[in-house]
Amino acid sequence: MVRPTSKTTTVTMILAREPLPKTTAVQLFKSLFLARRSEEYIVKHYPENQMRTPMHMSMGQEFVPVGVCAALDGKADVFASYRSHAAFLAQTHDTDRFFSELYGRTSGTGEGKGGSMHLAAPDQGHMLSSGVVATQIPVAVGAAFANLRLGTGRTSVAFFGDGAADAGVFWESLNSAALFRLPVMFVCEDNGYAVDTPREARQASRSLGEAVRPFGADTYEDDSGDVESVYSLAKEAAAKAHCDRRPAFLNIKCCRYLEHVGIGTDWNWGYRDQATVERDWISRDALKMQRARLASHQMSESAIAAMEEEIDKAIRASVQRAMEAPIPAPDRLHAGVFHEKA
Amino acid sequence: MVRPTSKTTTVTMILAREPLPKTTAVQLFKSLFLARRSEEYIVKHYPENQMRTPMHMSMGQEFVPVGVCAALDGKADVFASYRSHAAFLAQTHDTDRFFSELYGRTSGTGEGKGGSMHLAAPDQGHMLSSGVVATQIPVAVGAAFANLRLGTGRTSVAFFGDGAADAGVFWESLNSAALFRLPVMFVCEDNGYAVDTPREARQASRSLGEAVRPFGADTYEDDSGDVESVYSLAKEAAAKAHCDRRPAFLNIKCCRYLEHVGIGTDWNWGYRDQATVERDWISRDALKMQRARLASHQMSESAIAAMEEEIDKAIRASVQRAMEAPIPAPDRLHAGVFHEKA
Amino acid sequence: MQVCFMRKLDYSGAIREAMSQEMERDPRVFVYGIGVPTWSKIFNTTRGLVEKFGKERCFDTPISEDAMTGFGLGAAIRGLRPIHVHIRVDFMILATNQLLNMVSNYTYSTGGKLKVPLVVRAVIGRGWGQGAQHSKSLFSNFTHIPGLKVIAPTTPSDMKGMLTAAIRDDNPVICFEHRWLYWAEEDVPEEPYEIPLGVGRILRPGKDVTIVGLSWMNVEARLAADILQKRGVSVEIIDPRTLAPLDENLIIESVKRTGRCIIADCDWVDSGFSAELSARINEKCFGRLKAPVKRIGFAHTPCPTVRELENEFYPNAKTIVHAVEDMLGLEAANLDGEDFFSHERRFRGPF
Amino acid sequence: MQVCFMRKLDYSGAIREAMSQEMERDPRVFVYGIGVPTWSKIFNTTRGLVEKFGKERCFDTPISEDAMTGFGLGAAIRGLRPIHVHIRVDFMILATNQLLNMVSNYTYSTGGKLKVPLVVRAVIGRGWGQGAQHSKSLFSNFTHIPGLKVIAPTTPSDMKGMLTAAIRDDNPVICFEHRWLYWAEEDVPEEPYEIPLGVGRILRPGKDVTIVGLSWMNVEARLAADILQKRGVSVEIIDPRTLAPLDENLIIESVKRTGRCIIADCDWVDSGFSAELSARINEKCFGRLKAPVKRIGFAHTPCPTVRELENEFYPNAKTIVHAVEDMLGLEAANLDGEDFFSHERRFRGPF
Ligand SMILES: Cc1ncc(C[n+]2csc(CCOP(=O)(O)OP(=O)(O)O)c2C)c(N)n1
Ligand SMILES: Cc1ncc(C[n+]2csc(CCOP(=O)(O)OP(=O)(O)O)c2C)c(N)n1
Ligand SMILES: [Mg+2]
Ligand SMILES: [Mg+2]
Repeated sequence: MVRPTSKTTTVTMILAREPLPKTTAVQLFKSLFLARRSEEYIVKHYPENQMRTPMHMSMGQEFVPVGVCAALDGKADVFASYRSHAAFLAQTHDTDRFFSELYGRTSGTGEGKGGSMHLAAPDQGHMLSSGVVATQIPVAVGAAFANLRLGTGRTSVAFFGDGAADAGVFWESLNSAALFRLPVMFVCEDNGYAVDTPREARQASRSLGEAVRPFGADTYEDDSGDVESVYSLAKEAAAKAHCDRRPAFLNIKCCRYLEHVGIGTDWNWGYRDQATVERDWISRDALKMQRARLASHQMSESAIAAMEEEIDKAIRASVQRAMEAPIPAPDRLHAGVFHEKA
Repeated sequence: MVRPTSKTTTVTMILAREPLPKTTAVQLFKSLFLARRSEEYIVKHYPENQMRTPMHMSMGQEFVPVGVCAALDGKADVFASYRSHAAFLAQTHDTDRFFSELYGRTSGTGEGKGGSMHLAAPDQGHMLSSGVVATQIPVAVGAAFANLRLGTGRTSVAFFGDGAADAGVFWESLNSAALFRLPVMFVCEDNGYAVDTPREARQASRSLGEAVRPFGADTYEDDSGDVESVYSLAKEAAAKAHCDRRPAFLNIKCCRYLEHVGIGTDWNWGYRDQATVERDWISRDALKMQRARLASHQMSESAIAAMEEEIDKAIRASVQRAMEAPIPAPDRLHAGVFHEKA
Repeated sequence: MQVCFMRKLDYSGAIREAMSQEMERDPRVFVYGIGVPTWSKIFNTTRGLVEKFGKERCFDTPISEDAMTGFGLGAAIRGLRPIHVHIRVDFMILATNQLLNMVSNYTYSTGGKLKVPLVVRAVIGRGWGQGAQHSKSLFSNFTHIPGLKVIAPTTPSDMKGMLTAAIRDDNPVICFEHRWLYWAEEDVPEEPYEIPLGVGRILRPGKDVTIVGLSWMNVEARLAADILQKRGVSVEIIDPRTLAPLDENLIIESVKRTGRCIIADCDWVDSGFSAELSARINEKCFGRLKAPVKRIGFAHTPCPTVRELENEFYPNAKTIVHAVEDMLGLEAANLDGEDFFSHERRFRGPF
Repeated sequence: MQVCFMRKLDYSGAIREAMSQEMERDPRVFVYGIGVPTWSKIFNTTRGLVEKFGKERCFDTPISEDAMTGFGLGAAIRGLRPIHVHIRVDFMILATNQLLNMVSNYTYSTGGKLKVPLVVRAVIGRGWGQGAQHSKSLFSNFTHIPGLKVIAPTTPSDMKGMLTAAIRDDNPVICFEHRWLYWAEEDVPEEPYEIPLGVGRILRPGKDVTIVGLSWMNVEARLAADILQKRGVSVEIIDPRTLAPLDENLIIESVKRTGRCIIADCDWVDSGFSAELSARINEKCFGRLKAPVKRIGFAHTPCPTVRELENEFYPNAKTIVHAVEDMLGLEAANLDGEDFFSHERRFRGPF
């Protein structure tokens, strides 16, 4: 269910309600599945202590980057936070480099130097993820400026958590983007918590969108938990952003299934109630919903399963390749501090 | 003319329209005159190069701090920017320490170490003014917290320019004050420019108040240029802030008569039009208006002139004392880096 | 006769106890910061405080380090005694403007009128492959600034006494805490006590070479010293404890005695605090040195994530042993049989 | 045969010319920052640029240094070559988070994939009684950070060549400009040229003592050298020009020759860049020094406003002369007849 808060109200609602074509539905499902299954492999292998990097899992939230990145059809420059597994995979589908980086291998996105919090595939539009809250946001604004100046047609997207909106630089970035008339997509993966501190304990505003709007962005809200809804919203928002040369702010409610960092759950922490989370979110899990939709598109269970198996196989192969890939030699420590002229 | 933007609409308007009692009118006039005349002495003496500190003149804007400080009746903790001559004098009326600091004398507010941008009389509620845009704002929030905790009954007031609202820390401070339920007064001396860059070239929002409101502050706007209007507004805002334990944001339109820094005018810079400024602002100068009001309170011209002469004399004496006061001895350089236990 | 009750306490317990006792003693003291009352309790250092002192004196904040530092300053000059906690110094970087432009000169610019009893705690140290944004120390970025006191205690008992002193100090104190030290345990007096800031400590007396250790590197230095002792090398370890103001004499006297000095820092070497130490030692021990002062620290690269490069990035006891060997012209020993510290024995992710 | 056209140009002109020529040569270069196209034109260094290149390539910004630094980073990694200007380094402090946590490690953390051709210009230097918030230099806070290049050219021709090189560099370069140098004039080639970063310069050859000068202090060093020459003391002045990466050899070779070294910095001494220089010189010239390396810099206090204390705070040629006298065991000369630099001859407020 979409609650649009900007002037694009009607269009957005119609778009969101129109069923997407089957090919898109399948594409979204695959991308969701890729992110989910990849993280399931992380959960499985992390205890082996070969991926020695902090894991901020996307699980539960994948539909946000999956919907947005699909809507931008590869023509996005993605700036994400440390919680960027899903954003990386949604944008690049590159499980090889992804797992290689988590395993700290030369074949990784940063030859093992970046780790989980610093994924980068600039050639595929995933810029460096960042581990300091909100730091990636102004960078997205600058990239939008470059993209506009150079006429690349790419859309700059900043993914961040609701916690980033606590930070002054978020508001500075928003203001600058509006002022410079840059079509930046500010996408808040609003899981309601910064670690275990709820938004109400950090932000006095009634709603984030309400606070953002006067800064000169079009604001959109979505609490559907539905990847197709996010997809449609993002398409609409991007089109409007480019057309009006105005930033868009998308506040997408979502739920982090696992603990803040790590592969476990955190029901015992006491800050949220398992039953409520299960009822409100896990029961209508985006991946599950999308899988159900495929059935309504007349896809047989076996066809879906085959698709899943294919993706699973690819991921397994990536994990295997990563585990077998070479570890950077000690002398790589000093390489790449500065960019060397080719 | 007051354009209230918060829920306090009616009360404010009524208050603003009720004429203030004569004693208050006189008090406000005196305070305005003190600030204006003091700066006139600065203009006169600055070329002698004995006040060797950058001068960010309040001239034209004095009615803002004068109104606010009078409304708080001495029970304010004032956090001001480098443009704080008027705020300092409105709060302390202490021309002795003021001029001594400008002249760099041991008898100054910081024994000459602070200068024009760093005036401080904490014993009188003028905390240290600050030269880095917006830095004083969060400090006011912390002081409000302390005042509340310690039950001092004092009101924390941050004075800042419209430029400070470009800075992320302003929004962080606003959010924190609302979140922690602190009755901070955020007073924007909105002269429309940061140096010669107009607000429209720095902020994308239509109005600052509109952007501030969703953060959880009551917002007030005033473009009357009238010290009594500001006084009433501040009284109202402070009462509501304390009663509701909510921050208040006052956006007071004003005009800087002189150049950004220095004692000259800047009509030749080309960023604003002298005739327009004279028509819109100088013609309805707050000091002049208030003087006229005294007449309507049945004060004779000679009584007013006598009052002025008395203040003038006091200022002249302060200037004289400052010029004759001792310059800090070289060994004072190393004193006071740390606070020494008494 | 003064009876002093001791019991084993770890470093995080020492921090907790210092804060708790000071909060009891002085109602103006409060502690705040992201995650302080919730979550990890900042490596257990804030455990129990919110239960004991309530939300008014132990609270969480928005992710607004800049404003929250100004907030601390404002509370400090208006009568409270805040302790602001950053779970990593890398996040304290967002407070740089307030710390450098405001906190450090509030007292000076008011001609000494305002006091700023503000403590800022910042965690440093290696974690679980944390990479470039969660690995800095930045001691020198703050020791460079007049008006800030900087401490980095190593032992639990030093920590308790120095943090107590810091809380009672009327000036801003930045306290660096290496996360691996949280596990360190020793006998710590139960009652509150102060260890004055600005006084260093000889952690281990020796005569052949002085190692000036910073924070965690003192632990590595002790390991190194044990190994070297077996080969007849007597190492003196000096922990400055307070970096600013520095107890210069203690160090100078030691180096004059031994004639040799190695500075073991857990920070980058270039323009690091080790540079300041080296400059001073060279100046004051001129003509008394038997070998050039040697500095040990991080490799001059951003911190990589992958363990194998991380191991190259971080110095440890081995680095120190080899530096001493080099300095004394000894052959490099085979260290295979030695038991070095590995954090992997203590924890395995995720952070 | 290469003909090289020269004409007198001042330091601000050199900056302007370097930027203008690079903007002409490469449409990806742009310059931005608070007041860049308006107002003072940043001490005239941006004069004419907006007229010539338009608002898209020369523009003003909100007072949002933090976001505007991230903005430059984003533009840089996406194909442009930004020059971000801060009219004071004290305001660049608001950019610390982006510079230390982001800009410095974007290349490294991507395994060298991303380049960051970003120049950040920051003005330093004494003004008109500006006090604690408008007087810092903070060289070492940035030379401490791997992944940042740091330059501080002294002469107009060095400035033009090095700024050109910085703009063409694919890495982040912070350029410190002392405001008193804007008045310096000399013959500067008209055509664009590069002076490679990381190469120091002997500003004046000599044999008795080496002065390593930073930025403005080279001017003071020259004054001091002239005075000392009259007394038969031959001073060598080395300007590192680039602080990171440092041309260490040039300095080491000089000090080995003279056996004496004074480092003249316009920054605080404690944990300043002078500490790094001293540490390296002491290490590499071990046994070759005839006297301890001496560091000169700001007094270790926040900067006061009043002129008389300011004069105590800032070192100048006199400080250097006396340091050399001390070092050589000469009697302190009476310097009354000497002509020292005074900014009051050049300007009188208001800033
Ligand atoms: C500037 C900064 N302060 C503190 C932290 C520590 N920290 C890491 S993640 C996090 C919570 C962020 O919450 P949110 O932005 O909502 O993202 P989420 O983790 O929910 O995806 C915090 C406080 C940090 N990384 N950066
Ligand atoms: C963080 C920071 N950036 C830049 C400056 C330089 N500067 C000094 S005053 C000023 C303009 C501020 O405008 P405003 O806040 O509206 O105050 P006004 O001068 O109009 O009273 C600027 C940009 C500064 N002091 N601090
Ligand atoms: Mg969140
Ligand atoms: Mg203004």
